[in-house]
Amino acid sequence: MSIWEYANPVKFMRLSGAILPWVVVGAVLCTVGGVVWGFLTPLDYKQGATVKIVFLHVPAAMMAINIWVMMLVTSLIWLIRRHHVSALAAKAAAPVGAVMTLIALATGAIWGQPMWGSWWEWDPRLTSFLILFLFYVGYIALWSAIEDPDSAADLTGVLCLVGSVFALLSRYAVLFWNQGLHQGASLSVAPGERMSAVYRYPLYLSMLGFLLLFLALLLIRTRTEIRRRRLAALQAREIRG
Amino acid sequence: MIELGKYAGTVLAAYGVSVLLLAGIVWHSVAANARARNDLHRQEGRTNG
Amino acid sequence: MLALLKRDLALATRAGGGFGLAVAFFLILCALVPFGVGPDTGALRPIGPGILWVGALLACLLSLDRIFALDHEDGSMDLLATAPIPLEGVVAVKALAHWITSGLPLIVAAPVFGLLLHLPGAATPWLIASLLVGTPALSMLGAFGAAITVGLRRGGLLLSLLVLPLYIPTLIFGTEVVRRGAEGGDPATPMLFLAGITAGVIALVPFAAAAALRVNLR
Amino acid sequence: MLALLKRDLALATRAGGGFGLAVAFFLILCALVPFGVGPDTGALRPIGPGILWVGALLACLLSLDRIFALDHEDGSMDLLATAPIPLEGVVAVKALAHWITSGLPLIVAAPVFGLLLHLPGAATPWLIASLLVGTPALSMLGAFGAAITVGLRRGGLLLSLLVLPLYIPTLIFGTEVVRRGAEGGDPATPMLFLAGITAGVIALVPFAAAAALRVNLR
Amino acid sequence: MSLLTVQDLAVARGGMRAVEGVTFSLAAGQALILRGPNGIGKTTLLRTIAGLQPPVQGRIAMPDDAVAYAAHADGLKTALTVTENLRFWAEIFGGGGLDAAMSAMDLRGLADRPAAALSAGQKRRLGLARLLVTGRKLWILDEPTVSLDTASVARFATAVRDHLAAGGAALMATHIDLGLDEVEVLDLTPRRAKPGVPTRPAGFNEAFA
Amino acid sequence: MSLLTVQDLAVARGGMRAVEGVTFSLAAGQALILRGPNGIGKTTLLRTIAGLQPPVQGRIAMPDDAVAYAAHADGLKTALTVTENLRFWAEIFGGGGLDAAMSAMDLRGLADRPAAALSAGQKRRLGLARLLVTGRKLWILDEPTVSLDTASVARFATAVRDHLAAGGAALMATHIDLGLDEVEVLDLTPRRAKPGVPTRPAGFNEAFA
Ligand code: HEM
Ligand SMILES: Nc1ncnc2c1ncn2[C@@H]1O[C@H](COP(=O)(O)OP(=O)(O)OP(=O)(O)O)[C@@H](O)[C@H]1O
Ligand SMILES: Nc1ncnc2c1ncn2[C@@H]1O[C@H](COP(=O)(O)OP(=O)(O)OP(=O)(O)O)[C@@H](O)[C@H]1O
Ligand SMILES: [Mg+2]
Ligand SMILES: [Mg+2]
Repeated sequence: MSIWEYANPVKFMRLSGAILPWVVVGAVLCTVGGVVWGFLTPLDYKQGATVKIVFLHVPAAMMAINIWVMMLVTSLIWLIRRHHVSALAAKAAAPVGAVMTLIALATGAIWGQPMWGSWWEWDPRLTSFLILFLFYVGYIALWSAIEDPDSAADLTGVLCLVGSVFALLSRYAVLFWNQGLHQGASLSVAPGERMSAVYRYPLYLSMLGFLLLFLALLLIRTRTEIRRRRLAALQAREIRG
Repeated sequence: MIELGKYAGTVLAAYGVSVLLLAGIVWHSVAANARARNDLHRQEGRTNG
Repeated sequence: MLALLKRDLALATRAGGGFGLAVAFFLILCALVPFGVGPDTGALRPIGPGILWVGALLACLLSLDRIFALDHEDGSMDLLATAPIPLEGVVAVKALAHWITSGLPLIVAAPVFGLLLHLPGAATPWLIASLLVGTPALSMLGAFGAAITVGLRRGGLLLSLLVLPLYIPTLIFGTEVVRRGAEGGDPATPMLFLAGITAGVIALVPFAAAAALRVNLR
Repeated sequence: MLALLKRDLALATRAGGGFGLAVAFFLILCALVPFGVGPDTGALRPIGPGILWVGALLACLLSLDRIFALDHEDGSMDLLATAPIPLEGVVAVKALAHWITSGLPLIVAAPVFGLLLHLPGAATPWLIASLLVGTPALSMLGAFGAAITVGLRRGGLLLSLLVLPLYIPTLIFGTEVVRRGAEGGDPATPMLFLAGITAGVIALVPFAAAAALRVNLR
Repeated sequence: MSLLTVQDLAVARGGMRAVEGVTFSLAAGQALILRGPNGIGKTTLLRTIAGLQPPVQGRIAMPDDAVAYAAHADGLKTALTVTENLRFWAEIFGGGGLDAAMSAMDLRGLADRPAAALSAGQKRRLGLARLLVTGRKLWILDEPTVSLDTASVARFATAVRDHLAAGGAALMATHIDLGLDEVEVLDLTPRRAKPGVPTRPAGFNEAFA
Repeated sequence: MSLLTVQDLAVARGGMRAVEGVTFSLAAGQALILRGPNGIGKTTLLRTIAGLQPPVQGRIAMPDDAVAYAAHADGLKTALTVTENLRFWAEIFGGGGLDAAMSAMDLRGLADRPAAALSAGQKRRLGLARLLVTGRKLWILDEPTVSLDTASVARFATAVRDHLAAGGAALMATHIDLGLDEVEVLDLTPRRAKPGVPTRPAGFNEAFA
């Protein structure tokens, strides 16, 4: 029994149907729990209440990057092993990733207003996220523009590959272009910079919640894509006779 | 009690926007799934029956 | 006429219809300019209104070739020309549909993009107002350009070349409104000119565009 | 390969080939910006390099859809794919032809447009050098986007959407060269990055573009 | 009552006359089939009568808003379903009878299918159903049965007969046999335009010949 | 010596198999004509053999750089003259014999005419002349005689016979009679792909059916 076999649509439908309820329950519990717990944390002595934004901002930002990586992996699986469900999973993940990016951008922008005194600064990290959002948009637009699913899967796969390289390249170019305002990773293990436990645990929970939420949405959306493809396949069969 | 201090608007806006966006993608996913399931049911009924 | 509008809007929102592409392009353009110009607020602030207007104009421009070309290719244009609605009406409705699918989303998104370019808050209402008044003229002039180039194989660049000079007056008055709004001046005069241009364009250009279409149909 | 280059250049200069349209578009764009930004030198000078680069990039962009689409429509692409030259070579040659017909004229014209935008004299050599080094990457990335969208009916706007984000690193380093040139800084570092990107793009992107073309041919 | 009168008509394509001296008339309940070799100008003649291009010479008389034209291209939007496509044209022409038209062309089973997923013959049937919802009297049809199989051709013939019986008229160009044996045929071969320079040139190519 | 061997080939279009189990081989001096109804997959089969799309199953063996393919579209540049068009393809394929090819297809009188000013039949003749300048052994031709008149069809038949006599081979799909009576015919009708689910799906439409 290898992981590849789940790429068979029938098997995937069966397995995903079985685990989906559990994932949904977990996602709801962890996301709501993490976000509400975060909302109830005490005020920070420096940032005041704005620190509560971190429980949305950081998980969303992490998922935004992770989802793109996941799309890159599934695209590669499709391009190399030709597993159809893998291609559909990449397609299904993209809108979720775009929304996560949007949440990171929006919460960051709202946070920036009190912290930096402006809604938007061309800070390297913010800018790289904007660029990531552009890549998501292009990827989604390409999927929806091509009618033939086989070509669409191949072409978006190639785009995802090339796009990943350029997303990385842009990140370095942007760093060269402007110095940052945004703080570094405060979950780092370096003792002095470590966030206090009051904020750390709700943050972990909320991160887990966002991860599960993504998994649940990914399963649902992949199932949708499979059904759509099956519908198209049946119709094509009817026409060809 | 929940304290938000002078940044209440900021925090509420951040939570509001995020919840809205999340609700949007969840609704979109679920609705599209239901539609796809219905369409497929109808088609399968026609092909087999 | 209403049926045509409904159809064009439905087509734009279906798969491959390109709804939202104009906004995405606008976003990219607004993001590119700081990369070119440099990130500091001081350099960005004075050019914000201009960039926003030029961006809106280019985003409009790139979706123009869809106005008639697709209908021409699949034969709908021939059938519409023999339908009991005047060709001028068809032009007006299609320009309206283009405006709703390209212009309106731009206007909704413009305030957000204004933030990216550090547009002063006082200018934002004026940005929206000027776009609201000015972009219908862009769509209508674009429909004229699209009608002229509808028969050409890959007319995109030529279309841009024909249409851009026609856009200059709208652009000038549009940015002037926003600039005066940002600097606390009185935007009423350029706004009036802008409205005048749009009114004139909407009243007269459909006839020219319909004439061009008739030539391309025969 | 040489035959293909010769043919593409011949086609570009014949009637309807579109040679010079890119420069005309560049000119209009450079003329539009002062209308949008306001004519005073103070506001124009700092943004000159950025505007010139963004303009070159957009002018490049609008001629991209011709790279493969015309050959695809008339069946030449099928025949080229069965010819004894690798598809990667076809991509490279067509990108080169695009650069010669769109990029090169822009570079020749750029100093003149630099005058329009009050670019300091010291920056002009750096403007030319950066365009010379950077625009080949634009053409090659454009060829990649064109290869991906070649089968689509009206891919213009989508093509722009896909290609523009890929242009960002080139744009950043390109304008940085000109800016440092204008301000008397040291443009060597960004120039090296720019050259590195162009070299990498020319070495690797043809394979991706050829793969996309193969998908669209089948 | 005559639905269409054509007198001494000359039509041009590519700046040169294609056919000239065409004269005929169609009363209600009548149909006419145009024949002739490839490239003689059948399509051009039909487009002129439909009002899509001006005649070079001669007269075309017909009631206002009488024509429904169907060309090689069906004017379908592939992203819309069969019903949506048909309803659009019904609304544009102010006609009705969607259901009747769908039945007549055997499209009921395909009602919710996007037009992109239709085969060539099914697309053509949808294009012909469009005629039925226009409510127009005079049908101008350019090769209406291209890519139809025999059963569909028979269905089309029935639709034309019903249209004629209801007081309509039809002008059709075709290369193949439609099974409408009762209908008159006009061969355009003898009407091919003669080279000589006419008094009023049709375009640059004639003006400078 | 065999120029082309095809074994148990299955080809797909639109994500579904069109024909399957096709087996044949062509030796030097041999030709084969493919027949079958519209839409069975002749064009798809030829494109697969020409290397434009991958086979779903089966084996295609042939020498390197042997194929010259000619499709529905002729790949002409309307802005270039007949000679320029032909010379381009001669240079690309490293072949020669422009003059011979122009004579064989009766294009001498049109040498300096831009391709835009050619009639459909003349365009097709130019497309066929391209085959002669490729210098390739194996011709793969998709409906080569569309829009040709009888004299040109005969000229084409002569060109094919000369090619075979010189040790070449040809694989052609056509609906009409080419006047090549000595050539074998392969009817694809019995090779139409059967619905069932295959072990290796040809595309999304098969993987999810
Ligand atoms: C719109 C723009 C913004 C974007 C795209 C953005 C992006 C990110 C990303 C990707 C992370 C995760 C970094 C990591 O864990 O490695 C992050 C974390 C964080 N951001 Fe932002 N950010 C934005 C604006 C802001 C603003 C305005 C502030 C507050 C002044 C802020 C404060 C933080 C904090 C406190 C963290 C958590 C600490 C950390 O793990 O780095 N961000 N942001
Ligand atoms: N765009 C064009 N430019 C110049 N000449 C044209 C053009 N289109 C058609 N022609 C010429 O005009 C003439 C009339 O064409 P038309 O399409 O009316 O012929 P037809 O009788 O409908 O032919 P068919 O039976 O093939 O449909 C033909 O000789 C054709 O070569
Ligand atoms: N782009 C496409 N998408 C989906 N299916 C297609 C596409 N193109 C063709 N087909 C289908 O593939 C099948 C094979 O087509 P093909 O063109 O190979 O047929 P053919 O034998 O060459 O027909 P003809 O005699 O008409 O040339 C047909 O049933 C057709 O409907
Ligand atoms: Mg015709
Ligand atoms: Mg075929």
